[in-house]
Amino acid sequence: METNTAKRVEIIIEAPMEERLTSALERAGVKGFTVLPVLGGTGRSGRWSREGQVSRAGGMVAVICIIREERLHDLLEAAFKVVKNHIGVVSVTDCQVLRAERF
Amino acid sequence: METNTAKRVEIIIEAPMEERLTSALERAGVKGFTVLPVLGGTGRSGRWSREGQVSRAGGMVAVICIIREERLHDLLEAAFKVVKNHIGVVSVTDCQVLRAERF
Amino acid sequence: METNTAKRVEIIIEAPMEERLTSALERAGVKGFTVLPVLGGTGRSGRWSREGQVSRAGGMVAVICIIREERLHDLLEAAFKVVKNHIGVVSVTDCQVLRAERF
Amino acid sequence: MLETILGLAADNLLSPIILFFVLGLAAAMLRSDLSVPEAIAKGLSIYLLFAIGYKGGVAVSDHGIDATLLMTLTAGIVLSFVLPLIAFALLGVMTRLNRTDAAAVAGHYGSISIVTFVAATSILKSQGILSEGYMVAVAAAMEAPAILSALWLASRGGGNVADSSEREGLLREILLNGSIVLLVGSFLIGLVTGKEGLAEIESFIVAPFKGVLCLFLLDMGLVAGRGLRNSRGTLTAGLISFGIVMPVLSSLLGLAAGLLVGLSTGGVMLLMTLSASASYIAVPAAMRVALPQANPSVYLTMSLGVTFPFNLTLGIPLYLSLASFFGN
Amino acid sequence: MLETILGLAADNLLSPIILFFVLGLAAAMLRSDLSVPEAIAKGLSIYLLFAIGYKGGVAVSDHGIDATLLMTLTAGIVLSFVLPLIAFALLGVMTRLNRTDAAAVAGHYGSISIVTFVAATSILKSQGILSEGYMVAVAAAMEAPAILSALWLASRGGGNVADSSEREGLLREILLNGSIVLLVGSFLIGLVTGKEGLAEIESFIVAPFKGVLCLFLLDMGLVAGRGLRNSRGTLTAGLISFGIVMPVLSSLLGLAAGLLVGLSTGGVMLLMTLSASASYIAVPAAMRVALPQANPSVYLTMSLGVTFPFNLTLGIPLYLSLASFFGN
Amino acid sequence: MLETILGLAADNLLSPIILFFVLGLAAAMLRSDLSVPEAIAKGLSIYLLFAIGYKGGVAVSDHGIDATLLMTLTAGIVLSFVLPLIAFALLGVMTRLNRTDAAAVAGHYGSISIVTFVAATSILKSQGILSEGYMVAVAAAMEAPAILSALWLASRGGGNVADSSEREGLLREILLNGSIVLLVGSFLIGLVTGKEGLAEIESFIVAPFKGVLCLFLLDMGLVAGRGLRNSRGTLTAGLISFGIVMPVLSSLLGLAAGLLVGLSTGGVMLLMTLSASASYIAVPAAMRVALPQANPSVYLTMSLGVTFPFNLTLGIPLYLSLASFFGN
Ligand SMILES: Nc1ncnc2c1ncn2[C@@H]1O[C@H](COP(=O)(O)O)[C@@H](O)[C@H]1O
Ligand SMILES: Nc1ncnc2c1ncn2[C@@H]1O[C@H](COP(=O)(O)O)[C@@H](O)[C@H]1O
Ligand SMILES: Nc1ncnc2c1ncn2[C@@H]1O[C@H](COP(=O)(O)O)[C@@H](O)[C@H]1O
Ligand code: NA
Ligand code: NA
Ligand code: NA
Repeated sequence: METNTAKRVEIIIEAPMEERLTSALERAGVKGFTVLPVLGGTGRSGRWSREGQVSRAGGMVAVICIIREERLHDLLEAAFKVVKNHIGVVSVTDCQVLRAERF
Repeated sequence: METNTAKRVEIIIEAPMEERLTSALERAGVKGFTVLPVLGGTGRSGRWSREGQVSRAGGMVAVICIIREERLHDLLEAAFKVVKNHIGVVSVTDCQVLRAERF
Repeated sequence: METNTAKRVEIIIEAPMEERLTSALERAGVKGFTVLPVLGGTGRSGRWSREGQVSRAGGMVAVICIIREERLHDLLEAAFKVVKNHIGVVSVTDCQVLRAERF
Repeated sequence: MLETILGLAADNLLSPIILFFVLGLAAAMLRSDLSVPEAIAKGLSIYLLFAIGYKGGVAVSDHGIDATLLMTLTAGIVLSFVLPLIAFALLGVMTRLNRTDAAAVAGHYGSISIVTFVAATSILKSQGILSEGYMVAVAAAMEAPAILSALWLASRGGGNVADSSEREGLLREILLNGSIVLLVGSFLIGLVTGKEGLAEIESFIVAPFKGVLCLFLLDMGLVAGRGLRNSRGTLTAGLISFGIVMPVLSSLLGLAAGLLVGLSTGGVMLLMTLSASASYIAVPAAMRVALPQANPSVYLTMSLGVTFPFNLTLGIPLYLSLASFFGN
Repeated sequence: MLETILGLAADNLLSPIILFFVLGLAAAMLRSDLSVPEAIAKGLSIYLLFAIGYKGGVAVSDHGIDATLLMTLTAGIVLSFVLPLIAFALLGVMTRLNRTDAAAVAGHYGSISIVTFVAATSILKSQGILSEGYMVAVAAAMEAPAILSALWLASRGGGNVADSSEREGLLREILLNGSIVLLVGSFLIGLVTGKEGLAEIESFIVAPFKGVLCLFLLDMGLVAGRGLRNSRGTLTAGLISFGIVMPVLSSLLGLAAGLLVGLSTGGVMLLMTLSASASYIAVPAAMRVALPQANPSVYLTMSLGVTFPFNLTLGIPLYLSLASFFGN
Repeated sequence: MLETILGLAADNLLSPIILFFVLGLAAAMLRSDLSVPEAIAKGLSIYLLFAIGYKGGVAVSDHGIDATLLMTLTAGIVLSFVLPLIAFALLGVMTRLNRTDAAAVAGHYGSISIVTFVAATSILKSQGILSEGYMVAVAAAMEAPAILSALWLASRGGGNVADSSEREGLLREILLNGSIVLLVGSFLIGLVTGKEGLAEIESFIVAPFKGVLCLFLLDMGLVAGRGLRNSRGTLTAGLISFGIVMPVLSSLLGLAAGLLVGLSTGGVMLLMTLSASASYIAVPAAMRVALPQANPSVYLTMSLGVTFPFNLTLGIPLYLSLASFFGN
């Protein structure tokens, strides 16, 4: 199996900011990402859980984005602008991908 | 804590293909994997979201599989056969695991 | 974008143990983590799925924790104590984070 | 007759069902964050299948099995097999879709949409027109055959249809599709337990039915609107025309079949509606597996964004008028 | 009058609605793992908005549009704009919140809580007191203005309000907020389809309404209790006092406005309740986007953990007594 | 008497409730993709606990507290403690399970299944047989004691039971288990609000009850079927026999206890059903925490795949016949 190196970026961010984050990523030329639901968590702003919640306010989502190394900088710039005043975590991992032509 | 190196494979694939993918993995000797739900995403085939959907057609799942390095090749072969005509993303990351005897 | 190295720990554990695991992490000084839902999986104890389940017994969650390298040992000790008699998977990946002061 | 059609259509357009669909459509188009959780949408659809199937079974157990049952089933299956061929030919003329996309779209138009069917029965009810209870079983029977036609159409052109390892199990999957199993299962349970069984669960499946349908249509409007918004550019004039011409054409074949078989006016109208409706649950899922190269945003937008609203608003009153005119 | 208030309050405290809220609160405080899935909670809230909006629309279509409608809408919007200013001043006196937190909290108290409104209508109904059907529309109109006041308050102090790229789209988001769209949309559909439409879906939205409300309040109790448990230390005596004083103050402004406009006793009481209630769905979400520095556990705990239970148990009977006393 | 049993069983087997369970079972066995979302299944179970608890409370508030209440509660608790010991001994004879697995399975059979209880009350109702309203409270009281017995059984053999840090909080968790809290809470609220309260929410919790139960049993059938499919090889002939012999044995102890305490025929039958039923919500979750070495596929399959269907189809009619025969 031929694999190529790429970066896996994981951004955990408040649910009401999802739309703004993904729009910013798209504007920065990011072609693909995937959004995972989050059940709850803990951080400096305390513990939270989605159980029984109606408002999107008290929740987060995880956005995963696999991207070529050379485009990482733009992505992080775009993400940082959205995330900077907000809670949330941005992490980047090295990875290998199949079908690299897609990224 | 004693840890051992292993590979973390993440396959994001169309929900209707989940059964086929996991069967293929099992046939390839993969002993364990975990399936995470996916809320939505964007790719070359456009944006999608699970909100309000009844059909499984317009959705994806993420299959995570931690595996010893020496068995990675078989896993990727098996996964690639299922994924090849389909949309979806396969990425592999190096990781360390506790209780390596389990993998 | 300035990034710093850190560790991404992913613990997949039985849902009824979630509370115990997160309490143990907090006691070990872990300041932040995120809990993701899990749909199903396969392991030595067989296949399972959350579909239609009422009891939390037959389910798992994934706890993701980004942490500075120097605190990894404590985290793993704490996690191992909870996980040891239980099913579940602990993996650690190297990563880069934005806003390292948060971890 | 035009007057009747227009009168019916006007009545229909101002029914809560339609208006909630429009509300959903408008909310999604305006990018409101109104949304129905996936689990609730699935729960609503389980309720509808359960209720419609069960009531159909009770109706049959009550009125006895009609001599025309078998003939109607056969007619439905033949229609489901044949309509995709017509749709495929029409798509070749009216649009520039490639063979795979055209085959996938054609498959949707041979199969059926159960909510369209439910909306039709609810109009029949409000007009006091009876219909054969087993039409629910006909609906179930018409879900799958069209998929086989679509695959055949795609493969004929050497289309890159699912290889054998993927096709393996596909037939089982199609026939044991959740919505078919629930619909047929509830139908059989209704048949066995009859009026007595119905009395026990009536206040769950009869009285609140229409309200639940409103919520479900709100959700369908939201999903359709989101689909339309995300698929700007996909919908050409040719595709939109097809999405309106095809159901009318199908309904005429349904009309002919219904009259031939000797269904009641209500039954003819339901067979017309089934023929005219396009699948958006079973067929899309099958296409993802079996025709992965086909573009899902084309077939989903056509089915849910064009043909479903057309049938809901204008189609159903039209089919009812035609059935009343030609029926006995 | 005190007697009436106490009598009403006692009756109210023993209603299933309140008791289920208390059950949820107690369960969460005791760290029971009882929980309502997020999708179900959202489903219940969709049901409530759908039912309350629709019934409001039917009521208006039935009784005709009152001359006071426009005036009441205007009064509601003015209240929603003004109440945050009062709340902000009061917070400056009673608490040590920083400007951003105070602005965020103030915004919640200008906006409304639809469940508090629903609980109030359900008491009116059980007391046989009529009210203007369009109060639902007033509720919707009062959701958003307070958010703008809050942002203005925060920015006046040079507060680090969302930069333009974030603010962009915020107004649209607020006005097209899911709960507003569903409430207003259902209201309009009720208005159009009237009594006839209601008859079709009555057994879904009228008969089971109160039972669904009980379940929803169970869930609200669970969420409130979890919030209180996790926010030990957040709630100072000053904040708690504010959470009780502010709604009473707001209700008096609502009373004045209602009398001025000439609402019926029921209508006055509902306007008081709307003024007194604090948002916990629309405003928190807007604050996360526009005032990210504000501490969510402060405003959520205040709104859901202090003011909501106060209104539910003591506030509503108080407002009803006052409205009856001063009303005509 | 055999005739009565068979007659009842035949009636029972053709009730919608059973048939929907069978539908789910069949669908899962045939690997249909029919499934109920997790959130909906939880929502349905919340509804059932809410309704059954509340109605029990109202019944007690209506008929007054029976002198036998305390005695029945005591009997239930004793049964829950004792039945696991019997089950454990029987498992030693009939199967080759290791001590830990046997203790875990034994715990399930001492505790109760609320859906089995609900199915039993629904048969009583359809037969017009009254029962004590507080049997719901007895059900709640019987959930937890068996867990302690199971842990004692496991630890006696030096079994690797949860260490102290894990056990810490386990007792609280068991007693404040969501289903117990909701059941007891709703019971108490029903007790307080009585007939008047019931009148307010009757059309939510009484009329649609049986229909909701059908959907829930459809889901239970699906889950049971999936479990059976995935656990091929787990189920030995010995285990299956145990899954049928044990409930019958337990029901006889329940019968004796019920007669001793002086319950009505309906009450005796319900106590028998509670004794005979095996937990599949509270106990499995506790076992995951406290006896992680026990194999979940053994106890889940036994409880949900063998004993639940047996009780539902043959057990309940048998218990009713026995209770009628020996009762007064
Ligand atoms: N170190 C971390 N690892 C994983 N998730 C985190 C971490 N820190 C924060 N989070 C997530 O981000 C949310 C907000 O964090 P905070 O801004 O610290 O309150 C938390 O509730 C978690 O869901
Ligand atoms: N670069 C990427 N990173 C993460 N997820 C992706 C990426 N590309 C595609 N996906 C996911 O895969 C789905 C299908 O992608 P595509 O085949 O490009 O349409 C998308 O909707 C995303 O959920
Ligand atoms: N190698 C693996 N990779 C990912 N998830 C795993 C793996 N092994 C086990 N799991 C998850 O952990 C659960 C329990 O595993 P086990 O203890 O092997 O039965 C499985 O059902 C999976 O959800
Ligand atoms: Na069709
Ligand atoms: Na207010
Ligand atoms: Na038992």
